[in-house]
Amino acid sequence: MHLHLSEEDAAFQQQMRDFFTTQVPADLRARWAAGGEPSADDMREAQRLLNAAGLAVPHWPVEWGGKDWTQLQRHIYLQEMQAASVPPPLAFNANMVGPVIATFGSQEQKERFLPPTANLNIWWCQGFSEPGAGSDLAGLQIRAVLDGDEWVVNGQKTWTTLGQHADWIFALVRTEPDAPKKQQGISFLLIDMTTPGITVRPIQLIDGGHEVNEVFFDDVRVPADQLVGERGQGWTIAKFLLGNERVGVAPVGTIKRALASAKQHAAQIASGDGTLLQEPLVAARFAELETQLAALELTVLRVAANSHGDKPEPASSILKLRGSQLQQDVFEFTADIAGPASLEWHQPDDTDLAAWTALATRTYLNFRKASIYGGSNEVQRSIIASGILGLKG
Amino acid sequence: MHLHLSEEDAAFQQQMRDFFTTQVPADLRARWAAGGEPSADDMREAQRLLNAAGLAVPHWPVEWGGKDWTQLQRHIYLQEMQAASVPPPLAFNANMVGPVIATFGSQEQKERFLPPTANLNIWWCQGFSEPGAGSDLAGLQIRAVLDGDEWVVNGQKTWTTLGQHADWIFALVRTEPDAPKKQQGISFLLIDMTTPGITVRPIQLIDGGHEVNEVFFDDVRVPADQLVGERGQGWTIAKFLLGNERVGVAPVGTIKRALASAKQHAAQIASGDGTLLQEPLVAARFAELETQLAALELTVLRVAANSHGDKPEPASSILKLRGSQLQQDVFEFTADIAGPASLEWHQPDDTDLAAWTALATRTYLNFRKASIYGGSNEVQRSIIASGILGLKG
Amino acid sequence: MDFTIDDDQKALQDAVHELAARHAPAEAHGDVPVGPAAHDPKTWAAIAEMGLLALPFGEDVGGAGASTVEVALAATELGKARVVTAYADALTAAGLIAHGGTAAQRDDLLPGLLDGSVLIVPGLAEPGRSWSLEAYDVTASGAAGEVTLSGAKEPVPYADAADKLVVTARAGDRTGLYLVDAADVTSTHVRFDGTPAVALGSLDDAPRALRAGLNLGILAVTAEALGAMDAALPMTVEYLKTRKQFGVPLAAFQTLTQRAADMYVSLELARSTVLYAGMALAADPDDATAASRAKVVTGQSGRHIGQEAIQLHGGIGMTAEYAVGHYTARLTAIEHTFGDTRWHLARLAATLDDHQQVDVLA
Amino acid sequence: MDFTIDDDQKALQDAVHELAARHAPAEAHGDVPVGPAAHDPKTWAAIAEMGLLALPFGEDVGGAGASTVEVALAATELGKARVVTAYADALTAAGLIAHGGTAAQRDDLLPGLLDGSVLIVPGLAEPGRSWSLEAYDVTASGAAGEVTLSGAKEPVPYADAADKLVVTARAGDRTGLYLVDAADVTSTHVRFDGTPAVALGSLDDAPRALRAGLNLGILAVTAEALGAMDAALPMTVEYLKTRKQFGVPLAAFQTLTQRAADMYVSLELARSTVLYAGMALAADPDDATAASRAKVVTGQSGRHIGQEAIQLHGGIGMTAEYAVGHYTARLTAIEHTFGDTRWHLARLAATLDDHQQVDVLA
Repeated sequence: MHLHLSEEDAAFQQQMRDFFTTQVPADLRARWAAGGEPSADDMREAQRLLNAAGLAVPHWPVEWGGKDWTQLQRHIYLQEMQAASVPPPLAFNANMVGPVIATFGSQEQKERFLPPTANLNIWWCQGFSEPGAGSDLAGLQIRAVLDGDEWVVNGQKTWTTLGQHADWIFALVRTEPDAPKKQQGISFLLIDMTTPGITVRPIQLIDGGHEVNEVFFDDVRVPADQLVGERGQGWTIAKFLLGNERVGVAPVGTIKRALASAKQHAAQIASGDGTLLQEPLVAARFAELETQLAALELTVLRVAANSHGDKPEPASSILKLRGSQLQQDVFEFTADIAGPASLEWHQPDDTDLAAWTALATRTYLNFRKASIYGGSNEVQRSIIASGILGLKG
Repeated sequence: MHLHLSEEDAAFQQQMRDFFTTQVPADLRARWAAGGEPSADDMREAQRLLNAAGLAVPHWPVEWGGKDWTQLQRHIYLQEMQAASVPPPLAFNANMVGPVIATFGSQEQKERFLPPTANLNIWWCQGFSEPGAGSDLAGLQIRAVLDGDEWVVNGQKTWTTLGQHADWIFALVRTEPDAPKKQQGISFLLIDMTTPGITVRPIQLIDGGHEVNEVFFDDVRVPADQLVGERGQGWTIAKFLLGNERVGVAPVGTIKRALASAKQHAAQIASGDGTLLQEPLVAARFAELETQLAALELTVLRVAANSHGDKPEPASSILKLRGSQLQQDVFEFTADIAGPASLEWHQPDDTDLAAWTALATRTYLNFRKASIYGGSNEVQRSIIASGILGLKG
Repeated sequence: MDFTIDDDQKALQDAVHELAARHAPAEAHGDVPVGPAAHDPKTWAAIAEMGLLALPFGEDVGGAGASTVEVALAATELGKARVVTAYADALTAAGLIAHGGTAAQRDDLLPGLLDGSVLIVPGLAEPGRSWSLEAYDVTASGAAGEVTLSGAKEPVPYADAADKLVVTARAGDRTGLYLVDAADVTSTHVRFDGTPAVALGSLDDAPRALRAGLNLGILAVTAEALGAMDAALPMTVEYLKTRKQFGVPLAAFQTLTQRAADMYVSLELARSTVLYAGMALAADPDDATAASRAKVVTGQSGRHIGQEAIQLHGGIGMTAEYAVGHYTARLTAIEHTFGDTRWHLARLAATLDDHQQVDVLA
Repeated sequence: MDFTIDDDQKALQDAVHELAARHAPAEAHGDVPVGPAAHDPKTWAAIAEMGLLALPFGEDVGGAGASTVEVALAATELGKARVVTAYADALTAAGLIAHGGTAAQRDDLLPGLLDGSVLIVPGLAEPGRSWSLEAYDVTASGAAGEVTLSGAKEPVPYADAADKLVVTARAGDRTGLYLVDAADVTSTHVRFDGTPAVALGSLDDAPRALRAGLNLGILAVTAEALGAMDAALPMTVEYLKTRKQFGVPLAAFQTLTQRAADMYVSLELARSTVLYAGMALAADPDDATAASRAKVVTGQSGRHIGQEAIQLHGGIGMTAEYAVGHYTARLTAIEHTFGDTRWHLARLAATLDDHQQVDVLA
């Protein structure tokens, strides 16, 4: 066991820190740090800067722009990126469809899609969930019927995050309705969002934002060469995609930044003759959250250190679960710190309130999603119970 | 809605308070308040004092010593008894077998058993649980076979609380092994503990005490007139017994006394230049527990006020669940207040430590039972989910 | 003690239930308002016309001569239906005036406030400061009759719709209550710059008036919170019964139904505490312990139920088209109104020495 | 940072595992010891002989020249097997002497303490006082060479078995460390009444020595707690798999398996934090932040796992014949040893201004 980074990793850390803090414009990072609805333009600019430096898709095959990094280096890269408030490469591109095409796609698909995916020239969105199939993906209904060399797609997807910005969607569709098991009838299709018959309807969330959408498919014709892998292989691909990213799934750097900001804010809010940070119950809660965050980060590092190739450290299963809980706790506490100021969601022009207070409740409410999306916490617990503890319940 | 007790109820409250605080000896009550393993002699003395005053079995039929009290009066009675640290009438007698005999027993059984049961001349214990049947009573194995005018009982019971003091046991036994449903084959037997073939083995608990026992039956012969109700009616009687006592199931008075003691203790423990009670986190925790206790007591009162006859207020289901949680929280906090002194379970003769500190951890550990025995909290939640919310899960 | 609702109270509940149903936010496919509710004159007029503002006040000042129990029952119905208005704010202002104003001020201000013709709301929060009943950065100066205020109050909910404000300001080393005109106020940001004001009653009476006014506001918001929880739980239960996942209803998943049971516990504890606060404040408007306890219990229950209601719904619970997230948002706002759980715990902690044990049965 | 266990460390784990298995409490039908463990000379000799006391100290004072990482690994194995000894106490005393003593005192005392021939334990707690590193009621007086102590320390675990004690005492307005003979001490109650003592090092060095000594004790008890949790969870999982209720294994009840998953989360967070504390104290014995964080995380995880382990077992978990309740009892004792969660949170809270954000990767 070693407390310190190796010389090589320390140098790597410095290199990442330098890049993120000097090569990504400060105003862009400040906008990202402020929170609220993300700017698509900022996300594009950031990903292209990273891609130009070879830092957008480090976990892809080297041939397609990846780096042969250790798990620890990947952690450091993410950590420094989050600490510097650099928008991360779009997850749908970098972590989802990219690795899928690199692993299951034809050579032609790789050449056609991977470079623009890495550079965010194609903005991808995810077409997995349906109104009747959330955590239970095998129950999906959307159908694709082969007609000549085109698939004709009919049905609906939902919870399509940032679909309003998307150029393409990768979707699970039912191509073999007669397959003996529901899972066997599903295929993985790439679909241009400008194809006639596609309608996107934004869904408003309780914080007022519009980050998710319904996507309707009405006789949408998709060229057959946009099916990835084999017909009926969609379930395998989906499992690959969902299980792909185990390390780095806890947004430690983001939580850390949020908690540090909250502490800074609490030190600036007057309370009696002192500050809110000096109130014993507030201070103790900060100490507790910092302690719990340290425990989470140490677990991430332990997982990174002990994961080799395809054999992740079992503890990796707790990262999504605990990461979402802690992130929610920090945003809940931030809203408490904002206090009465949190009641105002749109401050008047001549306000005396700090700008962050207007976002505090909305961010808290928005991040209730963190324990629902991407495999709910109930699903995470089931994975731990059955996969690690051997409790098939 | 009325904040205050009616004049009549206020007078009743005063009457109860006077009785408990003046007619039950102070030294007996002090021993009970100190906690630890209960003294059987003190329990007998207290119950006989109460019985002499007609206060041991107020919820029994008037004919057998009961009172025609309202639910609110029953609450006040319990509350004042607990507040004065009077040992309550033995639950196995007053709340369990007594009402069963009064409801299902023959006239002869009533005359034979009810008076000594009320006066604790018979100390009853409960023979329900078995090693293979805890929450799942229908699975019980112990068998009784009719031989002439005697039942011959073979098998084992466990978790028999205070069985070491018991004169008699009331037991669920399987008399009809061929009944179409498991529940239909069970009968309710009254058994003299001095009958040959009965062995009691005390079970040590993690606090070192011996309040529960295993009871073994080896060809134990029980006169047939000690079967209560009909053959095969045991399941119905057991459900009656377990569902009998809905109000008063949260030991509010006991929790209140424990919390008040903890506060008094915290005010006597030095901490820095002040006391432990002045530490902000300790004080806030007291405020929180007092608030939660008030909420529980108010709920008990609301249930009492809104329960009429056989139709209990639905909220009554939460009393056992919340009562056990809060009791456990208070004892957990008491051990924290004892702090380093809690490490000593047996103080030396010349100790400078307060006597209560030696019991703090043991009481905390002992009361982990509160969420297990008498219907575990998981069972309570299932009752709420299915019985009140209509969620058959 | 008796929690039974009598016939008059039942009739009031029913009437408010119907009023609330008429003025509840419409279900809509597409965007709906989120966040703090704007003042809606129609809803406000209906509330005033039914006499809901007048409930806890004596007939001598235009009140209905009912009590704070009725306030709790009415606000619960409003909360169930998601009718968010200045009800708690106006009641707080009325409480400040009733307990802090001179006889002339009571006679002058209360009738209009209680019949809905004049909207007065309190301005207590100061920007850059945590919640407090003390004023720090808004100061009052000048002799009686010539008082002026300086500094800022923000946010002051409904200040833009109000006719007058009653605000706290520092006078020397004490905190006083002051009436100011709000005709020119156009937002929740209220800046004073030598602004003329009238002292409400005396500095000596201000602390008690503040406690009593706050108690009334707390009762209204905690009762509203109770209503929100009382609606969010059945919605969640219904969803578990009807929504299928993996081919079976969600209610087949024991981990979800056991959590619904815990939500029920939280709800019923909150109900007892809020109704008790209604009774306690009817007997003693100054009973800050009852109010703080109601705020703590609804704060903890509200967070628990609000968060679990969304979690047990899953994605649909996050959407503005579906009511459950709005309840959670409102419960969150109430937590940050009139002092949060931490503030009230600290206030209760300061009174631990006053009593040996909890006593609610008197 | 690297959590990988190397071959030497693996060998140490295996050796301690075997030692612990030999000295673990026997399974018994009937009564067994509960509560604080008495000193067992045989177990103690085995621990000393294996060099476990010497692990974190330099070879110049009879140490093994290993590190606090090895202490964590060893204590975890002892905790798993329920081998409760004076290990943490003796290490604390050794830490106090190593960081606070003069060179002569180190040379004089440490070799015997580390080879097990002389038992020295710390006396820090004072009766009627909450946990503190400051002494209040035990006072030191007299010039160097003639120091005497007055007052009481209690409880002092293992004082009855100890040869010497190292205790805190108030000297003027400061807290110093003092060595006293324990030959006549027969219980955990230690009373001084003009008792001759020797100052350990100087008053200036005492605060840092106290921190460093406490850090070492905390590391040992938190690692032991980790071991207890690491044993209690698999026992619980096994019980859920095998125990049937209503005709099916308990593992069929999702509400129980989801709670077992949460226990696993608590366990793994504790593991990371304790191992990190081992590494951090190897680099800086004075790193109170790492120690306090380990105490807080094991405190919260230990309470969670201890309580749930009993609850998920049901009645059998309450019995002394079954190990799971003993783990819970031991976790409870550890929570109240060397400062509880609240005390360590307050200590951490006092350092919030020292850093902008949490940083563990250096």
